[in-house]
Amino acid sequence: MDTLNNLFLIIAAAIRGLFADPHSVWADITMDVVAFLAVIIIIVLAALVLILLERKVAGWTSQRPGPNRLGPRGWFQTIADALKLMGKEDVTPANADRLIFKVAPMIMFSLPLMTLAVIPYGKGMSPIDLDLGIFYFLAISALSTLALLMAGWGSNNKYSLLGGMRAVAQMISYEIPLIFSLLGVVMLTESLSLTKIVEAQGVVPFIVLQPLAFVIYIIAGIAEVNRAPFDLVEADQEVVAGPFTEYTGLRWGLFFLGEYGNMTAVSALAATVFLGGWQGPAILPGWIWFWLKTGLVIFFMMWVRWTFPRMRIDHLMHFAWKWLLPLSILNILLTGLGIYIYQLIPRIGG
Amino acid sequence: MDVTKEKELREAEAMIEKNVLVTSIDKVLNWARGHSFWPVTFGLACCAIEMMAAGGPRYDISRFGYEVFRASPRQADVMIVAGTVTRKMAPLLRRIYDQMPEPKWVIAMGSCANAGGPFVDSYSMIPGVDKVVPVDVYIPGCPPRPESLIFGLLQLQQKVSNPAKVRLLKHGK
Amino acid sequence: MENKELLRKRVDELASKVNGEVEEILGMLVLKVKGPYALEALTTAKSFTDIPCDFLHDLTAVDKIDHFEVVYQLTSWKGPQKLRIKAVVDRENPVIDSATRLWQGANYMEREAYDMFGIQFKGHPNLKRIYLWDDFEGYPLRKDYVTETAEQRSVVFKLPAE
Amino acid sequence: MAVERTEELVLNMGPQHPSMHGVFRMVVHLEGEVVTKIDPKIGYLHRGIEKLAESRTYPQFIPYTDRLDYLSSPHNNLAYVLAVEKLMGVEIPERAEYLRVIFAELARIASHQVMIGSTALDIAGWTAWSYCFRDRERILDMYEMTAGSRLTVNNMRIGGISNDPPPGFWDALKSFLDDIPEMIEEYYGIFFGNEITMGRMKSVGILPKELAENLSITGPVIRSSGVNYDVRKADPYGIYDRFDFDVPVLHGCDSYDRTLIRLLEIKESAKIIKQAMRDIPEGPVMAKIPKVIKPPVGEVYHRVENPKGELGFYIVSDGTTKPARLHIKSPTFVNMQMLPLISLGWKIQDVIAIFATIDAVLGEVDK
Repeated sequence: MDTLNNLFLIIAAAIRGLFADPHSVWADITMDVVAFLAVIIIIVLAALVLILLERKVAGWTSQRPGPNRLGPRGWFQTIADALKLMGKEDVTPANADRLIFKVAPMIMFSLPLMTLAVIPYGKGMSPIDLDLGIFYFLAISALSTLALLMAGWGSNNKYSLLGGMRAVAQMISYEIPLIFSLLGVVMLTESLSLTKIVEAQGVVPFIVLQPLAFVIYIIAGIAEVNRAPFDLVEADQEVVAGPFTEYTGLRWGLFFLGEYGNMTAVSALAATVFLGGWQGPAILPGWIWFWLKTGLVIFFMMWVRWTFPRMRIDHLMHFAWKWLLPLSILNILLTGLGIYIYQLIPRIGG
Repeated sequence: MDVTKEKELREAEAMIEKNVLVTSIDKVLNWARGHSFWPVTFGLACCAIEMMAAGGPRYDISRFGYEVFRASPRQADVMIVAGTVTRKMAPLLRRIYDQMPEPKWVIAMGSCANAGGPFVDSYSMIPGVDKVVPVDVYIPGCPPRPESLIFGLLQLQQKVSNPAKVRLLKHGK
Repeated sequence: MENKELLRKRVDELASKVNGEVEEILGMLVLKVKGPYALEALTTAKSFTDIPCDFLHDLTAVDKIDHFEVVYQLTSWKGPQKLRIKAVVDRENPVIDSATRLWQGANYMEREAYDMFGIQFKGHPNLKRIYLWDDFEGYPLRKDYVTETAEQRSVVFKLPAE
Repeated sequence: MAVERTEELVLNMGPQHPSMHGVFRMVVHLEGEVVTKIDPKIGYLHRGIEKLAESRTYPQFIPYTDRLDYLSSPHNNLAYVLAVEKLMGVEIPERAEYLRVIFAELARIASHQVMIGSTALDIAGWTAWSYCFRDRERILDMYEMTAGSRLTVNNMRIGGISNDPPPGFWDALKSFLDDIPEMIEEYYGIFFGNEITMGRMKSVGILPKELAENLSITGPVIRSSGVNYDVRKADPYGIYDRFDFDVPVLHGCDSYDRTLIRLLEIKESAKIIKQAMRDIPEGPVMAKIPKVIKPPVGEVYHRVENPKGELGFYIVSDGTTKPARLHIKSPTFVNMQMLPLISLGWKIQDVIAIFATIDAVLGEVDK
């Protein structure tokens, strides 16, 4: 059991063991490269599995089997899709702003790469253990607005522009409740480090102490990754494919990878901050617990997407500013009060 | 094109075919393409409803992975021309086709798209979509059943996955 | 049946005012007037006392070889009264007053009649071809329209510049 | 100092656009997300059916009517054959009358299911769409049992109906009718009862009663603006006067009511079919009519209540086997006129919803 639990740590130690001095600069550099590759593999694997899962969930909610012909139960379907996208012609519209048009997908793809690097996947298993984990995560994930706006502007297409503008309006509005909802947890743990937050959840996960914050986080998180009912950015029925309208083949694939990577990152953060991360009964290794919890959040997001209709842009704004924001501030207030009272109790008793 | 140039091109093509690396990548790509047709939503008339029904729970085109109807032609692989093509629509249809990235295919679904159908004598009709864009698979019927559409897509899959066989059938070599 | 007799009376009155003929075809009262009187007939019919024919549910034209007829099908939102008004329009110079000032809903129907027969509706807010493209030649539902052959038709016209 | 101003964005939606229900095109002028002007363009599916009718004999034209409003083809058949029968003065057998009512009402249910489903799809409610299509397949099965085709039913003939349904039909019909309350509950739960749907559609796109009357709008659209007008009641055709049913009228005048009224109509249609099933007599399904159909000189206008509104056929006969002029008054062609008038000032997303509630079928709009 321990072996399984520490599987990745053992692998890491083994790689370090290849060097004469396991703590030399070269060993550190090698480890960083390995961690980088691991994150890319996580994103690609997550996207491949999630896209298939998304199609399966879409099928199940509407009483269809979903993809099931290619490979066992259709598991190779996304591989075929990904290969096909690689083989497509690369079209750049004549009037596009070429540089911006080409850079946007790369930015979109690099964001989850950066955010997923600070997530603790298990005990001692964060690729980079930052003391400012949450802060860094939020700062980086806010950048996806930029990628979408660049795509929308650079395509020089009216639909793309509308979609890009919607992205800006929506994501900035939802960024604020998202950050505020995490503040409660930070107040409880008095730390911004994700590892410390997970360790603080050994007894009770923070979803019990911060239920309101969790709900706000999930709603704002769904909006943050542009999924239904907040998928106004790429609303098929209105703006065709939003900022992605003009993208083909691999570039569009990068956006797709980026989107699913972002979704994984947001769900992983939910699992880390509210659901106790890798903490769990010892029947399973910690990293499996982590992925189970993340998977649960992802499944919830998909379920919501295929069931709910899309919101209107002004309702979306009202909801963010008139409901989520006051509620998240209320949550901070309540948390502060709770902490104050909790600290008072021993003094009254004593 | 003059004859010598054409001959040179033919030889070059033969050389490329002999190149092992390219052909095996081609094989993989063709396999992938054949199993992942993303149609552009191009419902024109009655057949569009059957196309929608093919995506519905009873027939579920998603089993084959073809349910990803893309709104933007830029991300689509196959254009299912489902319905009557009028002279007013034809230039727009052509434009959508031009906007799709290579490799791309066209399926003519229903009698109207095949050859004008019952409306062929009318002043506003194009007698078949093949006058406007090259068609790979014709699906007869007015409108064809969803099963026919799925069969048509599978025929296209055969065609895409086995280019050599198709060349043999078409050109006899 | 009282309704019908009353309607007959009103229509007869109207007919004498606008020089029209009244006949009954398959249980339907038909008032046939000359083109210039059409608008007056419609206005009166719309505000018949007790039995207004205030619902225009169809407007079309018929090619009678030597003239066109613009046909209005009227009924009411409230009662069972039905009336058909036909306006005779000259074939060489097909002009008639538009009914859009009485019913906004006549807009598309008149555009359709214009598109198919080339009948000019005076006072129409936006008389343009509705089904066919702007540089289409001829009016297809006229009896003398000759449909082009399939070869001619399959030449795709150029895409209008946006 | 430079004067800053916002620029109007002219957006061309369609004819190939996912929410245009076919090949409708509209040029939308936008101020941000707010619509300031809409210019609808139609005709991308204009097939010249009226001209074709002049070179087809009367029975030959029946298949063309199927392809007008392809979501409820029995209604188009019905309107056409009733018009020709009126012109010829043919009486049809009782059993055929009842079968026609059953098929027409089944078509109404199927058409409304598509409408609810595609409206849901236009505001991205995928699941509601697939539920509607799942249930609609059962109606298509019944069509198939009788007529052999799924969409273009074409089983009405001048003088009756093509054939008696096979025995399995009645069981299928009965079990379908029994499931209707459950279906309605399901649609309500997944779509109409949803908070987001209500937010999207309630009090959006108000069509006032006076404007609706002035625009000659018909069908469920005008009935949801508070006008109680249904051809089945106002000017009964066939044997509709024998059935006991209500015409649902709503007073909200908004997109939500325009959609909800279809759900209520499904209930009423089921009621009519139940009564027809109970009362249907035995007997032949075709009247004795001449081999060559040659109506006398004359003209006729006949209208029926199509799921989308009032469908009329105006036929001018010159005594030959082919009509001299055949005009189709299609409901959604006329109803379409409300779109530019009532969607000004709404967001672009609302315009999509408003357009969906017209339930336009471009085959019928463009003819």
